[in-house]
Amino acid sequence: MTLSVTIQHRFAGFDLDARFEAPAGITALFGRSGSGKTTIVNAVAGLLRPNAGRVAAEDHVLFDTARGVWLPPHRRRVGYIFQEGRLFPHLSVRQNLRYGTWFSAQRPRPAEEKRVIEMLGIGALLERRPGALSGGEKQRVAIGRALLSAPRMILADEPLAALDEARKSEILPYFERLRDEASIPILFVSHSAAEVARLATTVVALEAGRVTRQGPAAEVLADPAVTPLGARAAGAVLSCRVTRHHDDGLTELDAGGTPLFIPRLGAAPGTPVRVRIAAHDVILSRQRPEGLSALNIISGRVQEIRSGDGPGTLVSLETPAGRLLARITRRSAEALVLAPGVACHAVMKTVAVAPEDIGGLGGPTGQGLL
Amino acid sequence: MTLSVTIQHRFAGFDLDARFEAPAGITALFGRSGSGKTTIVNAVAGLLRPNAGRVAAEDHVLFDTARGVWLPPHRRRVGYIFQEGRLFPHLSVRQNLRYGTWFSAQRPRPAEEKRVIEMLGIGALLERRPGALSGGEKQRVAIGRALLSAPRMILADEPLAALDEARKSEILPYFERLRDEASIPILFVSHSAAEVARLATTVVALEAGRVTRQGPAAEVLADPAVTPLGARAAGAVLSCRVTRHHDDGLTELDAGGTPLFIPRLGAAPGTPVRVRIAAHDVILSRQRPEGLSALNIISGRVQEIRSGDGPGTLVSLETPAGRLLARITRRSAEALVLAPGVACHAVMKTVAVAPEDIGGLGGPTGQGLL
Amino acid sequence: MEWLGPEEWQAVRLSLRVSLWATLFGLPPALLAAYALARWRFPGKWLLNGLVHLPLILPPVVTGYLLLLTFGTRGPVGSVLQEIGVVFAFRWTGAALAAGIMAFPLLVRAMRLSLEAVDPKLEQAAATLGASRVWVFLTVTLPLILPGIIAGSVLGFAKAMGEFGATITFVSNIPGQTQTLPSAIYAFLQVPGGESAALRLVAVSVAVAMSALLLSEWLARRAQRRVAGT
Amino acid sequence: MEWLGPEEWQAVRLSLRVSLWATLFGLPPALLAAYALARWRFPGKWLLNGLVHLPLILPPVVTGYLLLLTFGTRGPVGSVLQEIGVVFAFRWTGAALAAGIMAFPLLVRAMRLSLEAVDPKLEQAAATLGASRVWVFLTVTLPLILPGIIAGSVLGFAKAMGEFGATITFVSNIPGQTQTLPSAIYAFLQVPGGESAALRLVAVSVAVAMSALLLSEWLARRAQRRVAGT
Amino acid sequence: AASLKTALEDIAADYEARTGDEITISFAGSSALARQIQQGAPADIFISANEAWMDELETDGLLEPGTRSDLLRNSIVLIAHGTEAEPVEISDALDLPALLGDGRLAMALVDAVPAGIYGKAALESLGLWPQVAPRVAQADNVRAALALVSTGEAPLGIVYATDAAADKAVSVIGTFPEDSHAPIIYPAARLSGRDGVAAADFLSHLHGDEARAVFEAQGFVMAAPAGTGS
Ligand SMILES: Nc1ncnc2c1ncn2[C@@H]1O[C@H](COP(=O)(O)OP(=O)(O)OP(=O)(O)O)[C@@H](O)[C@H]1O
Ligand SMILES: Nc1ncnc2c1ncn2[C@@H]1O[C@H](COP(=O)(O)OP(=O)(O)OP(=O)(O)O)[C@@H](O)[C@H]1O
Ligand SMILES: [Mg+2]
Ligand SMILES: [Mg+2]
Repeated sequence: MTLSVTIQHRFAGFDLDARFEAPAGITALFGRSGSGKTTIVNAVAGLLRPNAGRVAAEDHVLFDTARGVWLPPHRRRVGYIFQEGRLFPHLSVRQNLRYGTWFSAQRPRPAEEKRVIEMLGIGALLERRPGALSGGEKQRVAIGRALLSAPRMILADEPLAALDEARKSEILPYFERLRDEASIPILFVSHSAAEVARLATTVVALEAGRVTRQGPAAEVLADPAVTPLGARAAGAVLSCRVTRHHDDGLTELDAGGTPLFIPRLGAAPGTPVRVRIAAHDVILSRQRPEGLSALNIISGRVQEIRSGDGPGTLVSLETPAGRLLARITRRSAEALVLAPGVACHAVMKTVAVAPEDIGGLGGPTGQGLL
Repeated sequence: MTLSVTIQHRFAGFDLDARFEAPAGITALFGRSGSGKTTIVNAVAGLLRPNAGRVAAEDHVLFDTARGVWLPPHRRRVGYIFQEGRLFPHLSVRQNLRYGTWFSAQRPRPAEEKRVIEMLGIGALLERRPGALSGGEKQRVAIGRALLSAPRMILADEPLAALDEARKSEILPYFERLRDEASIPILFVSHSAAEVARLATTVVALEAGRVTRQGPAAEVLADPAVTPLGARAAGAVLSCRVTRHHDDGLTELDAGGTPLFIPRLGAAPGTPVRVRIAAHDVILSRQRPEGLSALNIISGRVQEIRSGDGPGTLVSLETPAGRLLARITRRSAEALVLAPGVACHAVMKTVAVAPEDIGGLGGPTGQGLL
Repeated sequence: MEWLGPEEWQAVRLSLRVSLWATLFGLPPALLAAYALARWRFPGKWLLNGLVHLPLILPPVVTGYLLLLTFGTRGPVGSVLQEIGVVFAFRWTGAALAAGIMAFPLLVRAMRLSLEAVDPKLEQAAATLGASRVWVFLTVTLPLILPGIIAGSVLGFAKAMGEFGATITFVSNIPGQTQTLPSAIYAFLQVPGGESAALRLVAVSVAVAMSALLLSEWLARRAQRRVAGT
Repeated sequence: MEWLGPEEWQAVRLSLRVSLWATLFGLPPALLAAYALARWRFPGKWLLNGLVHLPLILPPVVTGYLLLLTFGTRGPVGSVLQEIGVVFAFRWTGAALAAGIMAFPLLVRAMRLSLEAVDPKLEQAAATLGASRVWVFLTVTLPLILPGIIAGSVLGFAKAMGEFGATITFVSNIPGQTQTLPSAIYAFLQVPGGESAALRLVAVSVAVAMSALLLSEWLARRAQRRVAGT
Repeated sequence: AASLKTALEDIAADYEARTGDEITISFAGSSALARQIQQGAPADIFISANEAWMDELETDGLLEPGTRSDLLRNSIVLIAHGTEAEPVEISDALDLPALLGDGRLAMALVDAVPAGIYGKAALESLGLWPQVAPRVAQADNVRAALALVSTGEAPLGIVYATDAAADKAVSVIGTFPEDSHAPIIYPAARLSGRDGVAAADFLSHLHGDEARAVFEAQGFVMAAPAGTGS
């Protein structure tokens, strides 16, 4: 189900004019603070009536100012995770979580509820009221509330910003499952390149109210010109398949014929997974390096070299596993005499593939890698 | 000025019993969601009256339940950056920013105000009211308000969580300057290992209301046993000195005799800087590797090898630059036949030293490394 | 009790009944009016606002007189209602009507204040979770304005307990039927030597209202605590 | 205006003056009482709460009578005040006092409701920024409860405009001194055929109060808009 | 009329005990009762303190023809605060302003309430009115006027003899000559359209000797049983 969004809105001093398509899966809205992400999400949810625009999920029109269509928020059934929680202070955590099911035709699913509560680690808080929760706890309940409302679409406005890494890596797989199993569109606002890279099917980059870049995650994230992401966000996403699990806690993937070792993944052999390899984590070498602790070496051919005015250079490699990006210093690029067409080897550590950089079913089982 | 904190407090279902010392500089409170960070900060600020405890900055006692001392919040002069903003809705952004100076004996310093406003990028918002700000904008104003109140102590509760990377890297140097120039203690709550590593002089790790580890940042962060940090937080902090700036945008540092190349830093030669090198960014090799794009190679000797039950192994190296941590797979450790005393080489990419991992005066000038 | 005659007890009971009914029946329309004034925009809003405040502005005698003209057995509304068996004139129901009308502005204002303090963001959140306007009101707005409803009810109840001018003008002062505490107090004050009897009734009146007050405070504190957590 | 005699005009002016003063002078003590009830814990709290509501509970005549006993020239308070030149008896000041006391519960309740809706987190934030209790109140609490203060004032003003029983009992009805609009209206209603004259005065009274109402709504909307942003 | 409360209650109790008929009495101001009767109050007998209201009802055809009679008479007196005030002779030579000093003369509303109307008429016929007119404090009923003198708020007042007699804190210093004002008559009448047998019996009982004893004990004077007309 594709969500097509066209929104024009003016605030005093801010002008939003965004148009993008969000295909099935997770569409990340990526942009600096104040670039209009929340405004867009609010319009999709029906909480803000934009000056003009149209939002439709296939032929289900949420609103269309040209045709005078305006579905009220409660009939849009979006699961909105607000940037600021917005829990109901007079209801217990449990009641907050169930709130969305009170108005839904579907029966609440206790198993699903249990799963979400466990994932969010809020089992001990169910009888409390939001006033007695910590910041992160509030945010987790807010996530649970939205997820349990049986929504037709999820709008997540920086849902994980207040959470610690460990908790994040417990929640991310859930979003992945939503992305892969349910076919509902998910708009996901985030500042974290790693989060976006791991989750997003599609990335929409916003700058001062305009869409500067949109497209499949692998493409957009590989483009260093996408300003809001910053240089550190550059990276490539490789589509792999699980080959086997080794006894020493590693999982071997098949990336277009090349083996790739990553920390143990809870996915059966044969399962497709996405692995993001950040450009700054890749080391290049002309000869095949020997005796390094790094386990992953992918051979390829230089496709393009881009230099900015900083000390860095972005090298894209054509490999059997797909396009790979490496950010190295200009000095190194010169020392290695890199040029398009030159064959070279990309070295990546196993563990440099961070848990949140691995997508797919389940996520890594080895929480602490040590 | 050292802040010594002893706090005992009971909430239904939660028991806080924390005791730590926060020496001059930034003390990071690090712990999972719900571990009691905000509770501690609230007690220090005087917003929560703990069941028992004592907080004193040298001989300036903020409270001491044993002696019945309780300084009201307004006489503690803490610059508290709240987890949830708490801007005054009836005041404009400018009035919010100046609020703290209304009650201060010191004259407001326009130059300082200008600097903070610029750093936070809120110059265009000054006449707005908080109701018309985005989430990140609110948080920035809240930071500015606390900083401009001429505090004797700063309490920052996840101040940067809602901000994008680019904005963060503009604000971090400011905290560094506060840390290094003003001698006020700063309690800094954060979930980000990189943030903590960059800023913290001291780290206090919390778990379920208890302090599990405290000490100088370099030490605590190098300890993989500090659970809340998670494996990915492991890393070492090297104390270096700027040697020279190269034409190709690189800055050469001296790390105990070994040259280290990092993206251009805006610091004069001779300036001391702290560089955090995350354990998962280090590759080990028995022979000195040649022909790699990675510019930084530090030689040392294995000091200790620790394995958990995951696939990873944490190797600490004794090098002339100081202790260095490398996280590699057990498989690699075995392949390289690493053992304590074995000589080996640590390989790090230049650009793997992320902007927020470099501390010191000024911070890197090259925002986009490309 | 010895010190209250049967007729006086009757007045106490009647006053209680009248005040309770006035408050209970006043609540729903007051809530509606408060909601309309706080949330809606419509052409005659200022007029509604004025009407709601009218009983406060007018001397009670005038209000009572207007009630008599409207709801009396010969009045335009009263005569119609009489057809369907609803009689206000010279019944305790009339006293309740008068008290309710006099208390109305107080009910409305308290609820309106509370309504205006409700964070619309919470109501929006409820809407995104599938709650229609009515459900949002019932599950979010209403619980959040509970303190206002309680406060309004107490004010209204107290006012109803003290109401006199409109009541006596509208339904007269018939022992056992329309003689509320204030009317009884008034009657005692009209005759030589009635002061001490009046004083007794004043004491009863104050005691009843104070009990209601304490009860309401307790209820409000509970509602408050629930929202504040713990 | 032709249709109001000079004495009636006097009553209009006097009513305005009385109501304004009653509201203005009632505000500070009402604010204090509201603050105490909303925020403090102290032993006699229930008593204060009861006292505040008393004028609502008591029939106005009783209130007026109590005022007469307390603030009359021979009353315990009145005789002391007289020493320092403050006289209430048979003066418009006495009418203002009576109106103020009758309006007091309404002022207090509106402010208290607003106070209870103020987020203590904002006040805490102000305290950490160096604001003492008083400053927190002046710079944060007070601006945030402005809608409540306005609402309370309107209620109080309207009530003062309509107050009659306590006023006439306390300071009687002296044209030009203590004859407010409601007293004049009452007088007209006591004689057969006085209805039309009473109606004229009612119209004036309603007009004045409605203007105050509209003004207050406008003020409240402005205050609201400032907080909501833009 | 409210001022008959004690007497009528005693008479009614006695009558009930004797006949077994139940009597319900509603005490309110004459104007309120008259208007209620105009609006269809289910009353059988109306006793007014004021002939004007009885006239009004008679013109409206609401009285049972031939049943109106004068029931009681009263007189008005000049009272002073305190027990040992010097009696004065009430005549055109009376120097009221001197007696008042800088105090006020307490009366019921001089244009609206019967006691005030009679008092004003008396003062006018004696030529005293112009001197004291600006010094008059008008209360909404005669009991409130009495209270003003009783508390010492006003040094002098004009009230019914019946009220003055019962108050220990005032002394009667003079009675107004009967010819200085229209006779103070409390007319009574049966109302039309009601089943009149029991009512007629009670009305005649009111004129009877048992009732006379009670009324006179209260200080009233029985009016000569007369026919219709005022
Ligand atoms: N008023 C309260 N009543 C009961 N329990 C509370 C109250 N406030 C906080 N808690 C509990 O105390 C614990 C510590 O809360 P605190 O806010 O200090 O956590 P935190 O470390 O700041 O977490 P976060 O990172 O999520 O903000 C949590 O488990 C929370 O549920
Ligand atoms: N009610 C309003 N009135 C005027 N301007 C507004 C209003 N709400 C938002 N804005 C402005 O619109 C712009 C976009 O706001 P929005 O909340 O969409 O940003 P955002 O991308 O979500 O930022 P953040 O990451 O900080 O939450 C901001 O510049 C903000 O100041
Ligand atoms: Mg936002
Ligand atoms: Mg917290």
